[in-house]
Order: sequence, then C-alpha cells, then structure tokens
Amino acid sequence: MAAVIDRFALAAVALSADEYRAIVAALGRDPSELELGMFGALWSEHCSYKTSKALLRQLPTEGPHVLQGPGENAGAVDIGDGLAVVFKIESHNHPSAIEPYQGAATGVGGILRDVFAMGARPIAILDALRFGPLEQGRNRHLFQGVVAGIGGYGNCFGCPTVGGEVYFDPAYSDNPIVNAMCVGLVEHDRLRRARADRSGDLVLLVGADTGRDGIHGATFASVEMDERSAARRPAVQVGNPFLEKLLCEACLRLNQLDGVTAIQDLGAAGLTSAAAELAHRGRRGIDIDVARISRREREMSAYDVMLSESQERMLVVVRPEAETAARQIFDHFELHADRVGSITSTGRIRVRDEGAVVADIPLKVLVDGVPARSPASEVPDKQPSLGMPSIEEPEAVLLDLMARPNLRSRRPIFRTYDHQVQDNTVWGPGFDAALLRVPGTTKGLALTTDGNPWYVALDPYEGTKAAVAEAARNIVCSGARPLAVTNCLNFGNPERPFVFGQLQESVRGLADACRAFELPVVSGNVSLYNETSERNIPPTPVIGMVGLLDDLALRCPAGFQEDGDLVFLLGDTSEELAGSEYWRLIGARPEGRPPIVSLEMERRLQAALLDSIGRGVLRCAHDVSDGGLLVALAESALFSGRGLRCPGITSPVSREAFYFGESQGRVIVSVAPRRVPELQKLMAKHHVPLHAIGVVGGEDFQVGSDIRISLESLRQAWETPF
Amino acid sequence: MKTGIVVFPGTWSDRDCAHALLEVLGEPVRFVDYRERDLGDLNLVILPGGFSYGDYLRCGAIARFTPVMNAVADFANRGGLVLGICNGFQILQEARLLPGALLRNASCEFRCEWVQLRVEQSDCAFTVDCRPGQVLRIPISHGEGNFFADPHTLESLEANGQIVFRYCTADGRITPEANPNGSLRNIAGVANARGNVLGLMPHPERACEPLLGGDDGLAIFRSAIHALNRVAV
Amino acid sequence: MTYRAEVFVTLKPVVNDPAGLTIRGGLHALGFESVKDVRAGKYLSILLDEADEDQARSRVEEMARQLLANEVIEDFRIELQPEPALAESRGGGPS
Amino acid sequence: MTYRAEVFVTLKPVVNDPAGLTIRGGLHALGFESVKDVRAGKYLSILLDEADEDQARSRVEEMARQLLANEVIEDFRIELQPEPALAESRGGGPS
Ligand SMILES: Nc1ncnc2c1ncn2[C@@H]1O[C@H](COP(=O)(O)OP(=O)(O)O)[C@@H](O)[C@H]1O
Ligand SMILES: [Mg+2]
Repeated sequence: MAAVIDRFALAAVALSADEYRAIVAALGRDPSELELGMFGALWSEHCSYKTSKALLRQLPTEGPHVLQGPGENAGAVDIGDGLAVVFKIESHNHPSAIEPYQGAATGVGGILRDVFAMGARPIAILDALRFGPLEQGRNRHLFQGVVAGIGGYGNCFGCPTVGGEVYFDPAYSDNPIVNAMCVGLVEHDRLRRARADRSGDLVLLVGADTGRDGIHGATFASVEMDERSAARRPAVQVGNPFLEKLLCEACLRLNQLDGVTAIQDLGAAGLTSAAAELAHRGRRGIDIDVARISRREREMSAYDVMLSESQERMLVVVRPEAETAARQIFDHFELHADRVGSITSTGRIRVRDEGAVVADIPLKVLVDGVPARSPASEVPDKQPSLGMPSIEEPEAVLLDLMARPNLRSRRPIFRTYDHQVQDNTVWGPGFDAALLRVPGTTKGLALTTDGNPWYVALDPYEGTKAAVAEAARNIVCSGARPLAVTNCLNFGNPERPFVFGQLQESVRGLADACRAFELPVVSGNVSLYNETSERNIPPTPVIGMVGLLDDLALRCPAGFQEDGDLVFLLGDTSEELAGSEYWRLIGARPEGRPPIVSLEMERRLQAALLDSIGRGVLRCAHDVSDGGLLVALAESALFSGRGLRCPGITSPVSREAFYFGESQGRVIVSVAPRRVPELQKLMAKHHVPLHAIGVVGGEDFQVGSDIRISLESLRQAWETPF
Repeated sequence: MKTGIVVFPGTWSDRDCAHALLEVLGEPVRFVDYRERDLGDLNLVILPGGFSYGDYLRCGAIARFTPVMNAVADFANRGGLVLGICNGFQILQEARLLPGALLRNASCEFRCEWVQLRVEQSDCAFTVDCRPGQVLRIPISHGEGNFFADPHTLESLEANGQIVFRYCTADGRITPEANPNGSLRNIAGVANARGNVLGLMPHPERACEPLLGGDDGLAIFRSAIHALNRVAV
Repeated sequence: MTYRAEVFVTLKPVVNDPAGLTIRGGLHALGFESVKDVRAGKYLSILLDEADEDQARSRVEEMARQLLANEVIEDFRIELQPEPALAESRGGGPS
Repeated sequence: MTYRAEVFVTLKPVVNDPAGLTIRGGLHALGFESVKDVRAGKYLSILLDEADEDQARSRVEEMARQLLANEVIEDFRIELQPEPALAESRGGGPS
C-alpha cells in the first residue's frame, strides 16, 4: 500500500484495506487522491449496496405491468391509457438528525428529482417518520423541524403531500427516521431512462452552482454517527425548492424534445455518481472537464467539484444538434447550464482539470467492482407467544389509546402539508390510503406507506410480512387493486451480526409477502448504519405501495356513511397482544410474538373486499391495524361523525385480545341492511369469516355494557395535540 | 370571454386554474408568461397561487416587478377583471393594486384545509352570482395569509364595501375559531374600490368538482363570466 | 469601491409579530423565563460597488424602499461600511 | 435590569443561500446592477431582564445556541445594550 494511503485516509473515504487492494489490482496502479475519493463515494454502502445487494436479489421485481424495475432512478408500472406511474422511496435520516428542517427538505428534493428524471411529473409525496418520545426536547425539536421541512419543500415546489406515517418510540431518540416517497405520472413513450448510449453526445450540467456541499455525504450516510460527525464539513445544506420547481418544469419540457438522450439527477456522490452511472448503464464512457463547472466558491479543487452534493442539479445528455434547443428551454426557465463533457466509447470516466487528466477509471470497476460484503449474521430464536394481562376498564383504555401519540389524529401534522395542489386529491391524508385522480381518466391511484416498527422489532420476518400485508389492505380498503411496491430498509450497523440477521430476515419476509400477493418491487432504498454511540435503531422497513382503481365512482370510504347501516368485522382474531399499542400502554415488556399474518387468509380477505367493493356492496371499509378493533371502529365513527351501537359482541378470544389486540387480516365494513345477504354470500364464496358488530347511528360510541362514550369525548381524546 | 393565467417563476396553481376554467367550465384560457407586456386579447386575468420566486424575501415581492405586472396594472385601470388567488393576492398587494398586507399566519404554520367564507358583497364582479351572507366552502393553503391593514385603511375598506369575503363558521358566524390565520376582522378577500380587482387567500380552483370535495368555488368563476357577459351585452 | 450594507427589516411596532411571539414561547419553554419580548425581522447583507459612500447609501435606501421592505408593514435600517480586502468579485461567492 | 439584545443569524459562508441568490436576482432585475452578493439572514430583537450585562450576554448566547441558530449551518452575532426607559413590561408589545 502506498505510503500516503494510510489507515486514516481510508477511514476518511470509508474504504477497507481489502477494498483498497481491490482498487489497486483493478487499476494496476495506486489511485490518485481524486480517484480514491470517487471510489470511496461509489463503493460506499449508500451507492453500491455492497452489504444488501445479495439479499435484495430475493425480491420479485417482474410482472406483466412493470415497465421499469429497480436499477433506474425510480420504478415504473403501467396503469393503462398509455400512462405509467413512477415511484420510489428514499431515506434522509442522517442529515435530518443534524438539521431537521433542511435534512427533511432536501430529502423531499432528492426524491422529487428521481421521479422527474424519469420524465414523470411528480403528483404526490408521502413521508414515513419515526422519532423518540416528544417529552424530550430534542425529539420535539427534530419532529417539528422535520415536519416543517417536508412541508416547506413540497408546498413551495407544488407537489401535494398526501400520506405517510409517524411513530414514536424511545428507540428512535438518537436516530430519527425520515423517509420520503414520491409518485409521478408519465406517458409510456416519454418514460426516460438515465442511460447515455451514444458516443459524441454532450453532457450538460443544469441548475444550481456547485459548492462544497456534503462532500462525502454518501460515505457519511454509510458510517455510524458519532460526536465527530458534527465537526466534519457540514453535510447538510439549504434546499431550494423554487429552483427545483424550475428544474422540474424544464426537464419535463426537455423530455418532449428530440435529441435528448438521458436525464439524471445528482444525488449522493454528486457528479461522480451521476456521470459514472449514466455512462455505464449505456455501456459507454464519459469525459468530464471540471474547469467548465460553475462554482459557488473560490478555490474549489477537482475533488471538491466531483464529489460535491450540491442540491438542485441535473445532468442532461443531448445530441450535439439538440444543444441549442435544450438551451432555449433552460433560458426560458432562467436556468444556468454548463457543457461539462461528452459521452465516449472508452468505457472509462475521465476527468480533466485545465487540460490535465486527474482521474481515469474503468466504469466497470467504479460502478460494479466493489467486492460484496457478507457480514456475520445472527438470527434470534422465534419468541414464544405470551399470556394476557386482563383489563378492568375498557372504556378508559380506549380513551387512553385514542390519545396515544402513536394513534391520535395526525391532522396537526398533515394540515401543514399542501395535500391538494394539482387538483387531483380525492382523499388526502387521514384515511387508510390516499386516493388521487389520474388526470384525464376515470381512474384513481391509491397510495400508502406502512411499517409497524414493533412487529418488526419482535420478529423481523413476520413484521415485514405484516407491513406488506397492511399496505395492501390499506389500498384494497379504498377499492383499489395493489400494483407494486417500493421499500426503504432502515437498519442499524450491519457489521453487527444481530443487525445483519435482522436485515436478512426482513428481506426474506418482504420477498415472501410480495410473492404471495404477486406484487413486484420496482424500487427502493437501503439505509444502514443507523447507529449512534453504539445504539442501533430497531429494524425499520417501510413499505410504499401504489394501487389502481379503474373507476373512481367505485371508491370506498373509511368512515361510516348512513345511520342504520350494519357493521361487520371480516377476518378472525387470535390471542395476540404482544407488540400492540395496548401492550405498550400497560407497560408490558417488548417481547413475545407479534401478530402473525397468514398470507393465504390475507389474499382471500383482500380478494373478497375487492369483489364486494366492485359490486357496490360496501358503504365503507377500514382496516384494523394499530390499536386494534375498537380503535378502528372509533376511527370510522369519527371520520364521518356518526356513532355506533354494538349490542354486546361475543368475543371468540379474550376480551383484551378482541378489543385491543392487533391480529392481522381484519377489516371492518359497513353495509346497508338490504345488502347483508349479498355480503354474506360473497364472504362465504371467498371463505372469509364474517362477524356482526353493530349498527351505525347516534351520538355515542357504545359497545355492550363495557363502553358508552360520546363521540365528542372520543374526538377530544383523538385530537390531543402533539 | 378569454382568461389569461399569469405564470411567474414558482407559480403552481396555474394548471389548476386552467383545469377549472377549461375542463370544468369550458372557458378558453391562455397562459401568460411573466415577461409578456400585452394582455390585449383578454377579459379576465388570474394571478394564481404558488411561491413566486420561492417567496424568499416576502411573498410576491419580486414577482411584483416583472414586466407583466405593468400590463396587469394597465388592464386593471382600464376596468379589466383581475383575480389574485393566494400568492396572486400577495402580488397584487405588493403592486399596490389592492390594499393591506399579508403576514405570517398567527400559528406560524402553513395551513391546508377547508374553510368557510361568508360573502359580504355581491356587487363585486366576482360575487355577482352570490347572495350576501352566502357561505362558501373552499380550501386554503398558505403560510402567510394573515390580513393586515392600518386602522384607517380598514375603516375605509368597510365603508366602501371592499371586504368581499370573511372566514366564518359553517352557519355563517364570524368568530375567532373560524379564523384560520389571524386575519384582522376575519378578512379572507378584498377588492379594489372599483370592484374589478379581487384578491383572496382561499383557492376557488380547488373547489370546482364534487369529486375533490366540493364545488363552491365555481360561484366565483361563474360570477366573473356573468359580469363580463353583462358588460358585453 | 466595494461596500457592505447591512439592512435590518423589522415589522412596524403596530403590526403584531407571530414569529416573534412563537420564538418567545419557545424560549420560555426552554427555561429562558427572563425574556419579555421578541421581535423577529430580516437581516440582509449586501455587497455592492459604488463610487462613494453617499452614493452607496442612497442606492441601498432605494433598494430597501422598492424591494427589501414593504412600507405597509415594515421599517428598515441601514448600516454601511467599506469592504476593504475584496480581491476579486465572483458571482455568488461569500465574503 | 432590562437589556435589549439584537441577534443576527446568518448562513455560514460555505452554505448555499437560495434566498440571498434570489434577492440578488430581483435587485438586478430592478436595475441595481452594482450588487455583487446578497446573503439573507434573521434579525431578532430580544428584551430580557437580567442582573447584569455579562449575565444577559451569556443567556442570549445560550438562546442562540439552543434555539435561535443551528450552528451546523448558521453563525450568529449578538449585540447588547441596556434598555433604559422601559417603564413597564408589555407582553407582545413593541419596543
Ligand atoms: N407524516 C405524515 N404525513 C402525511 N400523512 C400522514 C403522516 N402520518 C400519518 N399520515 C396519515 O394519517 C393517516 C393515519 O396514519 P396511520 O395510522 O399510519 O394509518 P394506517 O394505520 O391506515 O396506515 C393516514 O392517512 C396517513 O397517510
Ligand atoms: Mg397503516
């Protein structure tokens, strides 16, 4: 190893000594400092997926409707009428922990660029968040900053934020989770791949000037946070949603132009990653001249420029004869564009600075050459199911549950998000899935993110399965058919065997569930090293799902609709309380077996629901999830301000498990009395158990002799502010 | 009738307004670039919502100096109908075509939700189809919609009937709880003295289809159409 | 000559200041009980080339009047110094 | 004793400043071509009761560090004077 390349230099780019030796072997020489920086970035966990790649191969990624699976900026799925839905979810956990507003804002900015780089117009944002308890000032600061940052960026940009989730648990105190998903629409023939496959094309860098932003942000996201990271070069930057809006409009217009070969956003590892991946996907090479790049600061080195992660920049590859037309578009939007290089046939990335070649690397090595890591793993034994504590006062428990930070109304959060702009929002946040009109059609898109963290913590395999099942159930309750999945895997330090074991099990659960529901995974993101001072976050997979409703007229709401309608529970309840909100309310230890999804039962349930909704049998459907049956019933009552009378339900299991357990595969529905026979017939046909619950109406929420609360008191509890 | 929808850098409800007018009401529209200087072909000009220039200095402050704003001022002075929605309202105030200013919401938070508006005046061009006292349900979506004017201006607005909309409860009462942003006297929309320029914070273009939650916003666009037809007759 | 102008834009005293109130609330919550009042404003630091100080000041005043402050709700104050050692003028560069 | 602290919060020079850039663009469009750079920041005027000037300063510094600025991306500067003729402490009132 060269004398200059010591342990510290490698640590600075987060490469191992073995990886360094692999670089020297591939190049046949020592890398220059710039080259080493480029390797550090592209061989980082964040860019190379070196630890997770092998696991992710288990995921089903194909299906008849898939137009683009993983590997591009975002996945794309056909929705008919010549249209495709484009979507992806991504994490911005580390930056948000340091500067919550800007960290979250630039997270939204990054995922928006992934979608409009595909030629799609962003039509929705969803955000999945996890924080420590708000009683601690720092957690509150993070929570408020992140929520403000998500709204701040999306609202200014003009893309509605229509859904997401927020959970609180002490395990996220040091390390919040901030995942953002973006969904876009594009005509099939305008779907664009970031693939430069024609030598001689010109490479334009458009948007913000390049500053010393987040240099090594990619590697930074791949090593644990510690006290030192605060002292490093600021890895957080100030987002510019206004500039992003102009960039988006320009890219969408550019996308209609002949002679545009590829559009690629600059994200982690900046120009290095964008240029290398663009050229490598097209099996070409690329020359970059850093001297041509507009800078925000003086005396920036080639290293600074190649590794800068300044936001709001895009690479655009055009045929030489299309440059003028492209520039007219940039001028129209007052965007600055530099011609920074060209596509070559060399298969190499070559970087020049004032004429001198400062880096020259075969793309195959840089993009694909990182040796896979397969850390030791330790899979915990399956936990036994635990016995039930009994409850004295179901009414008090219900009120307590409704007011819990994990269950109370999220309105104080989502009313700070513009969830209507673009005029397609049929149902914004607040229900099971958001529902958007597909402009110009009668179709709807149902969108959700899900990932109960406690089930995964108890059993990563079962918990991840449950997350997929719940997401699909949320979509189905609206009347839509699940189409495809994106996912964000937020885990701790994979070099710790128990963390890698969690990751393995979680991915296995994701793969099994997606296969069972025939749902392709078309995009995703892995965020590892969520570890602070040796404390690792609990395993946190977040599932993003998109569903299609052919006729919006057939949508099914989540709230009770008419007095006198009859309410039923579909699906069976088991003695399952571990991992539930009730479990945490009574202070039970976080152990035991989480609710187990039967994929077979779940498939039947969802088929039965779609069948009944399609025939117009149901007046409402709401999935039973966090908090259990009574919470779900209370929510359906509060959504529409209609009470419920349950004459006294005979519980097949203990009262606790029936009222507050979170057994999966259950949905509550309401139907007009005259349609009950049809419902019964349909459930019998699909072999789905049906239990009578009660009747809609009145001002109260009443369950046998156990509970009688006014809707008003329920609402007060539910609307406890954060 | 022909409507022009002005697009500033950072505007986003241009497309929503076009959708409401063209697809829902069947009215022809044309987008007007902020660099244009001629509005000769138009009867109605809409300054839509959004974050012009990011709203970085002050909402509407920079947009107000774009070339199109001279044309908008001329158009307004000639009696043309001008509707400023949200950011458009802020721009009209910055341009002094409408009185007052809009401060940060009293909550210091952005608010996107359905609110109720009471129509205070039906002789404004944008409310001729409404009854005074009628309640319209229309969403807001803003962080700075807190109407302010000095006491003298406020009095003259009241006296001249320039206050066109106030935030109200579902049954039309003007209460502090119905006020989503701290606006003085619950003011949601004001007109100029002549009644041909209206600015309001709520987004009528988002309330034009029952599928999206309600269509009370149509009353405002229809009023403008009828007012123009009346003049034309 | 290059000058650095500092422009302070504040809400007029009669205008209420939601941001100031919110910050005061935040400070109280953090235990800074001694805080009686907070007013929030904007601070702009502008680098400009002008022939002399008088001209620089009058230009900045024009900027403030036309664009930087809205006289319906805001007041402004300007401070000006020569910026001595500015070797080179690069677009967006910091001082 | 009552003091008035002025806190100036600015983005660190290495951090990009979209607001500053956009304002500079607006000034150029208005014909203020001599403007080379604009940085946008916050200006806070805080009235507080403390025993003496040193204590007031150190309290305000704590406030800035904890709430008013985020030192990852922002710098701050404090100026402090005694506020002499403050008869009475009016809640949200102006200075
Ligand atoms: N961070 C958020 N941003 C936007 N919407 C949110 C957020 N958190 C929760 N929501 C919305 O609030 C509602 C309730 O959330 P959740 O309890 O997670 O729903 P479910 O259990 O049906 O998945 C959903 O409609 C969800 O989209
Ligand atoms: Mg859910």
